[in-house]
Amino acid sequence: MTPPDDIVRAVEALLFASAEPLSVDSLRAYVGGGDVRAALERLEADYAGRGVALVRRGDRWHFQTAPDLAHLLRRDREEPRRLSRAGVETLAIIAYHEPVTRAEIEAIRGVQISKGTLDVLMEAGWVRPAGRREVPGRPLLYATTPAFLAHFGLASRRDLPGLDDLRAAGLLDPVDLMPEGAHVGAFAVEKDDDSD
Amino acid sequence: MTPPDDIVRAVEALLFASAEPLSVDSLRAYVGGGDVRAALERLEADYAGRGVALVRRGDRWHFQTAPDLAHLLRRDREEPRRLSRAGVETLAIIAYHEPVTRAEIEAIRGVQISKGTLDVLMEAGWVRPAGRREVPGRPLLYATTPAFLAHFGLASRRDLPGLDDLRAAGLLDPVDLMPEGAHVGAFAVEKDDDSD
Amino acid sequence: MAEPEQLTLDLDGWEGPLDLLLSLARAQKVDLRAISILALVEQYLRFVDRAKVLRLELAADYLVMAAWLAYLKSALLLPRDPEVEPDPEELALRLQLRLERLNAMREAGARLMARDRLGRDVFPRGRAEGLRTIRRARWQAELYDVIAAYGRISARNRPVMHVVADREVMTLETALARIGALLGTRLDWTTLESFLPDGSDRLRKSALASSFLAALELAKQGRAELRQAAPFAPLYLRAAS
Repeated sequence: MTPPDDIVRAVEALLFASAEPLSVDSLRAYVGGGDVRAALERLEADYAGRGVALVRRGDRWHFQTAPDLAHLLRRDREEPRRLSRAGVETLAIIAYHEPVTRAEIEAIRGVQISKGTLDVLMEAGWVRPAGRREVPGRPLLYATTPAFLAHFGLASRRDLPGLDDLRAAGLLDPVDLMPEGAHVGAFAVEKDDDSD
Repeated sequence: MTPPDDIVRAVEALLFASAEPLSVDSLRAYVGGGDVRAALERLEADYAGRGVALVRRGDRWHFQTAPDLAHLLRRDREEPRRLSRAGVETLAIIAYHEPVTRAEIEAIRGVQISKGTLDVLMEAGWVRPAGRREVPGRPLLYATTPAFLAHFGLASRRDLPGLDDLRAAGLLDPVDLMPEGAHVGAFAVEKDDDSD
Repeated sequence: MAEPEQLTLDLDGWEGPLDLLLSLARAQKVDLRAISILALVEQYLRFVDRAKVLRLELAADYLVMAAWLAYLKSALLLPRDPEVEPDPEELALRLQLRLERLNAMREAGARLMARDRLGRDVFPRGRAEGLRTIRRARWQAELYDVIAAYGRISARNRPVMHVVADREVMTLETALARIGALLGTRLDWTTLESFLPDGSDRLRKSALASSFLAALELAKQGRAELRQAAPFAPLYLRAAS
């Protein structure tokens, strides 16, 4: 940029350092007179197309980062997290029974689902809302996504082992039964171990 | 100014929005690669002579107002707390000799350091403990921080005023901790005054 | 109750004998490298003497320094004794170096403080939006976990079939046949219990229930008569006459 004159530099520095947007009057009070409006116009032109823009809000002026760069100001960092037991069980029920309502999942698990569990599965991209069941209350249905199949290396849901396969694999042996005190029918609210 | 390209705009926006000076590495993490150094050079040139300047402090960069506009901006701002004479001298000794032990600081000043002096410097964020000297007693070492460079407007410790002359004159040589006889080894405790 | 003289000294605020020496040296108004150590020593000793006259309490280290400087002065004035180590000229030089060093740091500190300081002379952006790092979880689970979980749920929900093994019962048919046959052999009123077969407690309970129903059925058919004196009293049977 061409070096600006004194009043432009002063207005630029004042707007930059101020904790508040500044009006033309208060800018004038700081720089002690001169054509503040012309300085603002010059700055507006100088900063056009840059990463920082001079903007007017009402009768006050301030600098802000260019709106199209707002996404840069946050950086996402991914951290691997293991799904909780509640999450895995809920996912399994949805995969075997889809589409299925939350109430049905709870009836099958015998434990209420805490709020975060379905959120986590949807955040992971493995579960999606899949319409509503046309019964009173029209409860939301849940189903798995293509990303679920991709993550678990399945060509289709039919590749999930059936009950007979599970029995043959010894996975139906009631070894590790249910969480303490959570009897089928008598709902206990599961621990919120999957919510953070 | 001529409209800058995407990475220049991105670096400009990031430095503008950040509450802290940013290193080249962290800038790169936000913009996702590209020639950040070239972008910084371009910005340094773009802002030369303006009311706001891009400056390097240690390995971090930030925007700040131009020094010659201080008189406009200082108005109705509180002076930062004044450092005591003991504090100023101790800070200078640490900056020019770092890393340095407390005993070495005391040997140069010829008095013991009162309890609060180092605390004040550390609280200001200008001084930090920097390991221990591997001699009997393993005394703690002190050094300056990036915030010290930022506050005093130094691009690096090499920019400390008069550093080369002092070194050439032998005034920054390691301090003799066993001075001639014990005569000045009997230190006085400095006064705990906060004025200078 | 500070005396005026002491007040003056305190206000000067020397930080130890080295600081006082430096102040005296600077009062010579020459480059520190060109000062006369001898003159400096005499000034210091005069200062300490004056303080004594004014009955000022000087800290011990000022007196220690005075004693050492008195020694240095005499060593510098007397003819050089090669046996004495270290050389007094060398000692004077070291003292001068210490003063230079302290002075250098004092000036460096002043220059630091006079720089354009952030927050005093130059300012960062007043309302920086700040940068944010959003941590996102990448959720992980293995297919085995999902399958095993389903197995676990199925196991706990599987319909349970209750098979009661080896249960001793007497059916109504058996009881009818048995009592019908036995009634013919009894002539008078006989208690229901006496018709029951021997066996386990469990079998007798079952036999009692089915025999009672059998007795009612026989009475209904007109083949037997029943008699009971009171509720819960023994129940008597005989063949219908």
